Amino acid sequence: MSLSVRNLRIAYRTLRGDVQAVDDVTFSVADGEIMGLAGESGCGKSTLGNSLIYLEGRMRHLGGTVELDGKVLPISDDRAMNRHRMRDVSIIPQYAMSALNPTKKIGVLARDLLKSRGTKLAKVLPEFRRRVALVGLPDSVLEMYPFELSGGMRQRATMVISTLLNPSLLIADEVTSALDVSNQRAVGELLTEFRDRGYVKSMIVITHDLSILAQIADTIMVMYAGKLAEKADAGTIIDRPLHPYTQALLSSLPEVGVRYEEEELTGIPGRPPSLLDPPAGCRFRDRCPFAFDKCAEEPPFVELLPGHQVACWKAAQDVAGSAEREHEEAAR
Amino acid sequence: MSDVDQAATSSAPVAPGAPLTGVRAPGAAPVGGAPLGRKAYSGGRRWEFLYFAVRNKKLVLGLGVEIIFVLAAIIGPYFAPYPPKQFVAPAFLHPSAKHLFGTSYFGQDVFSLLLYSLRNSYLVGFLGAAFAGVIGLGIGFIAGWRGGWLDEILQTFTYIVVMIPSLVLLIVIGAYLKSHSAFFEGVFIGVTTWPWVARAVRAQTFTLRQRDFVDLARLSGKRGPAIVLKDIAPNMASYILLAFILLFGSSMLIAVNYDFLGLGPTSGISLGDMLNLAELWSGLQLHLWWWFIPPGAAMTIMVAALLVANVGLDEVFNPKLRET
Amino acid sequence: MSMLELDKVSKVFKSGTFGGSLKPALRQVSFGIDRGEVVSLIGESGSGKSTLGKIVLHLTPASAGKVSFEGQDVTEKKGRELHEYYRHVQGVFQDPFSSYNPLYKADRVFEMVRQEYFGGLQRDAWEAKVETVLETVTLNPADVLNKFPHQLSGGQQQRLLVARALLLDVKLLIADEIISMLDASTRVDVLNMLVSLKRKGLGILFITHDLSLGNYISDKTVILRHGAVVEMGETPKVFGNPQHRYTKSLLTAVPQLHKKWAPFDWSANGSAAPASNGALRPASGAAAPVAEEARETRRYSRSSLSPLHAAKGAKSTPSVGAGAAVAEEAAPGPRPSLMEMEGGRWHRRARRRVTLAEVLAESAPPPLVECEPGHLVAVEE
Amino acid sequence: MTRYFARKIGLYILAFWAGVTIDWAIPRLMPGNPIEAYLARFSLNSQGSWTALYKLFSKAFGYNLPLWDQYWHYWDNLFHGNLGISIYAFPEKVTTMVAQAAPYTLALLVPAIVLSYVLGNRIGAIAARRKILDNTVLPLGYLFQAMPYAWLALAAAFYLAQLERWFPVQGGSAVGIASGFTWAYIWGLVSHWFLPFLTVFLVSFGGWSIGMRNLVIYELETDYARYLRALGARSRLVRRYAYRNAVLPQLSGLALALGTVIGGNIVTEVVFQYPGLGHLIYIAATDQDYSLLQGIFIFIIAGVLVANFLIDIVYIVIDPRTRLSMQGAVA
Repeated sequence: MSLSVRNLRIAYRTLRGDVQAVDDVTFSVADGEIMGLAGESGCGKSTLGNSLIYLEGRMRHLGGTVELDGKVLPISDDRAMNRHRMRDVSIIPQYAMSALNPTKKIGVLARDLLKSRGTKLAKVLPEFRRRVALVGLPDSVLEMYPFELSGGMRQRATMVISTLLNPSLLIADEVTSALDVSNQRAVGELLTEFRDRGYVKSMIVITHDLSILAQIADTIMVMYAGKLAEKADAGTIIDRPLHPYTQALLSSLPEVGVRYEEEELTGIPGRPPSLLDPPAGCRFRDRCPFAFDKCAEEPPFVELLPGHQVACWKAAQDVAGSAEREHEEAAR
Repeated sequence: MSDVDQAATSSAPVAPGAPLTGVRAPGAAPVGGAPLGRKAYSGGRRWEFLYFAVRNKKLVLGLGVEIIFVLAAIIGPYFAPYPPKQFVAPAFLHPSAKHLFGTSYFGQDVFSLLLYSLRNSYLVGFLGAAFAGVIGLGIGFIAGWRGGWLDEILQTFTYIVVMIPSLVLLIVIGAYLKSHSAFFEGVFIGVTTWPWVARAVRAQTFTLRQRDFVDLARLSGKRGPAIVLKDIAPNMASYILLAFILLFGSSMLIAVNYDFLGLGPTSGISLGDMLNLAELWSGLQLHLWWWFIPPGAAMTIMVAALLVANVGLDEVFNPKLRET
Repeated sequence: MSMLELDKVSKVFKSGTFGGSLKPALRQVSFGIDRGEVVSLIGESGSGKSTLGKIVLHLTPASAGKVSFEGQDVTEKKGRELHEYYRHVQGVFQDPFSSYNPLYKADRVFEMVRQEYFGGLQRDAWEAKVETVLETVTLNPADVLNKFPHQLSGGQQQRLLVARALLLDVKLLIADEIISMLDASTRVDVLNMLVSLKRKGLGILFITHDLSLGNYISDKTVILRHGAVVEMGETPKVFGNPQHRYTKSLLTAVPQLHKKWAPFDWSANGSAAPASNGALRPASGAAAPVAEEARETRRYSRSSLSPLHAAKGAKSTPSVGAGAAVAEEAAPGPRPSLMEMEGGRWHRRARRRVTLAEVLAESAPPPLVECEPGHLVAVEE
Repeated sequence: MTRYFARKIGLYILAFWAGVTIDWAIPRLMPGNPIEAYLARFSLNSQGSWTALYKLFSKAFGYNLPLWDQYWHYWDNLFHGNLGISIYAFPEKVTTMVAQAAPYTLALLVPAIVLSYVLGNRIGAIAARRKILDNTVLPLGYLFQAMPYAWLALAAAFYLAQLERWFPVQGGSAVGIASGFTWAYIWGLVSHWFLPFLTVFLVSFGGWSIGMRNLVIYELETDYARYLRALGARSRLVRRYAYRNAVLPQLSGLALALGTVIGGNIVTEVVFQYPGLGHLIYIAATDQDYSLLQGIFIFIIAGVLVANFLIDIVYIVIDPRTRLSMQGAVA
């Protein structure tokens, strides 16, 4: 078990109060697993991802533990975390295109960063060059300044630097969002390639785009309003989602080939609740077509089917119902 | 103009080379506060500013001190114990209860002189800031909005004005002029200190011009000047306010320089003038410290209060600088 | 004659401090939009698609070519005429946040329209009108009026902007990436709203980089690459039977829910790429987009007077396929570019003397040929 | 790069031309006539001699020629290094006087500007992350910055020279010691130099330190700094990077601030009667020594231009963006 997060709670301080961006989240990521973390903007997915490596000034760790490869990550202790950063856990940030110091050559930046982590650039240089080539950057990129590269190239340089020390866990935060389709595909494939080659052991890919995850993720976890909604392997989430939110999200995605004349898709009415003062019970209740009185109670995030966790009373009922039917049928 | 300038203005929150060198002017946080745009939209912003304004110690302190001095300038002369320029007592009197700041070489009451002088300093500061502000905003808006060759010409012009040290120029002009007025002084300060405002305003106009709401205003049939006034300028309001404060402070300081060299208002009385006379009439050698220390100290406090208020305001407008 | 007609519209940007170098952003783009027709303009960043939208909206001038609306030339319009033009042609942009001046309430966008176009209208009549358009875009007046932009969701903001356009007697709407910044759950609703407007006779230019969205909504599709049309035609034909290598490459790159990315050999002839062993080499997969991007880097941009030549990063033979084969015959031989004629020292010349006309001629796009009725494809280089 | 320099140099030439033209135009635009004003100094009684002298001087100064010719002559003289003859120190050449005064001013300005810039930036950067410094140096910075040069100079002269007698009050070198390479003479130079230097230094120092502090705070919030921290870079590295990037806007600020510093320097020289250009121009102004005045003006403008040129070069060296984008590569 590579990563194991238990009851993690992270708050985000804003002018109007604390926002519970990550509320009692428990999940794990296995070795070699690419886990997709999906959800709408403001659902806490980026906060969750970032909290595993670097708590920024306004983020606060309220509780819960994070274990990586059996060791506890001291996520609330900035200094103690330093030892793990880049080596054990690393990140390709959302702002990857502007993450490189504009006045340093990319090679120099890598050298300085590695020095901070107690490694010499010379030691990893051949590997560095190999990876630079792998992501399709020219060899000379080490001698170039960020502004000499396009946004997509800068992002790839960041990818390479972030993974230079073969971290156990890589957090890729919205790495495909700002890209055109062909670059999206290239970056998506690079991520799996990085895993396949063992540059990173496991990965959390944060995105709002489920179709990208359908391509590259092994498992998908869906967040809604700071809580986990559903987690299962990618195929199951895409083909047999149990949570009404996941279902609605998927059915609102136009795919190539779908035309309005043939199939009019529908969105999800309403807006997610404010996290400043989240409602009790299931947070999706107000937008959910299946909501019933039980939903006033908060649904637990439990494994309803093998390897398929859901936080939904309705789904729990359905699964129990079909199990019962099966049972009855078997009994008959 | 050059990419150097652009790199500078776009990458950092400073309008470099504000006459008060390096004071943080308002900068990239142009657009209504936070440079990152989107985040600034969360929350009722105006009230938020007020909320932070009254809680900002620097702003309250700076503004408070400044208000005291402004009041002294406005009503002070009515309460001054003596007329400013007349012999009211023997010369060289040490500070005492009767003459708070003693008397000068000429037997003037230094305290009364000071009270009267504040007015001129504020007047010149205000005039200078107003003129520089108007010119800087005008040129900045035009250059940033129109772009193209007009921008090139205005930028070149701005550059030339920067290259010519204004005090030196005024000394040369002053040598030919028989008399000076506070008005002339203020205007002159104004017409020589606008470039950094123009540069910053231009850069920001340039950025704001590319925002979609400007296009939308055009699609609504609005014309250029209306868009600049209604859509672009208000988004720089905080910046303009901060710039004005800096200009105000720097104008007063420049005026002290001018007055000290005898280039100030011929008839008037000003803080710089007091320094000038004290220097000319050997105040230094005669150890008449009460003659030249108070005016300079007053000026220092006036300007420092402005600077501190400016920093406070800046923190109010720009969340990044707020202490956490 | 379509309602909106673009005739060889080109745009060349000046760059460098003295405007020394000229960069073609649009190259002789021609197509038309009719009433009640949605045309999606699809292209990746830097393809010039937004520039085209701005040209139609008269926000930026075209360097050459003609835009006509209902038979009238648009490019020269100004003053009153332009004012009238905006009565019929309106736009909505990508970033809803940026479309609102954060200092004012959101419905100021309505107020501006009233000031300019409905100055004489009674308050009551105006309010009724506003309510009608809000209904059209399925917004509840109480939810959106008298609010600041940040109090509205992205979807509400965009719909409000469409409603603003509808206040006018709008016949053509330029929708520039209007849903790319919205959350998945609200995207479709905005799309569906556009469909219902189209059904009422509105012509829409739907600019997007997202093929699935373009496919979903549009009647016609125009694929733009480096400022030139590579393929265009009726949407089902373009998507169902793509001819140009570039279109195909885009289509294979689109992530789909129920189908994994098909292997696509970017470097060679697209259509015939065999899925040799199924094991995709990301390195080569990445190579093609890199070649595209290289254009922007120092080394490459220096030698690229026109993107046309830079795009040659990958050596390609003309695509197979019935239409393209014909196209190949019709294609003129490659003309030497200025750069090639000058050898290594082209840039001096380019900076000093190349004129707009030269750049336009130099960057002329490959010709389009009809591969089936209602489906045009560019001859591949 | 060549293009960048060509453009910059073009601007310098333009600015120089503008400066010289203003210099030429001022006497001709001002109310009254410079020759009349000049003649007023002689307190002539007879109208006849006045007219005769008027004609003579008009001819001597070229005021009788058409304006265009006057302008042309002006440039011609300038190129021949001829700035005219001083009246105040007749018959000394203006160029000689400027050449004598300039070293004093340079000795004052160059160290003051460079040191205040370097130290101010350092201290400001440290203050950005140390609360103690932030609470001590910064308030001082604001205070120094708010001080009128004249007053700070007077206060320093009064306290450190007049009362404590640590330094001489006025002048540029010790009186009564022959100039030469002797310890006594050099010590005289240094001790006279120190207070004016201190004045100019302190005021600028305040500005730079405050500017730097704010810039570094800003830089520490940028994406690249966040990335460095997220990857566990040592805080020293993050700060070093932030400092490096913050120096750039400070440098363009330096170019803009030159005029102000020069102004302050003039006032300071006047207070200390330091024999530099500032003092000289003040004397020229009060004595209405027009050719001296105009000569100094041209010299100062040339100095500002040279300083700007140097700053430009440094900027190009430390900012790769200018260095490379100027090659026309990045549009």
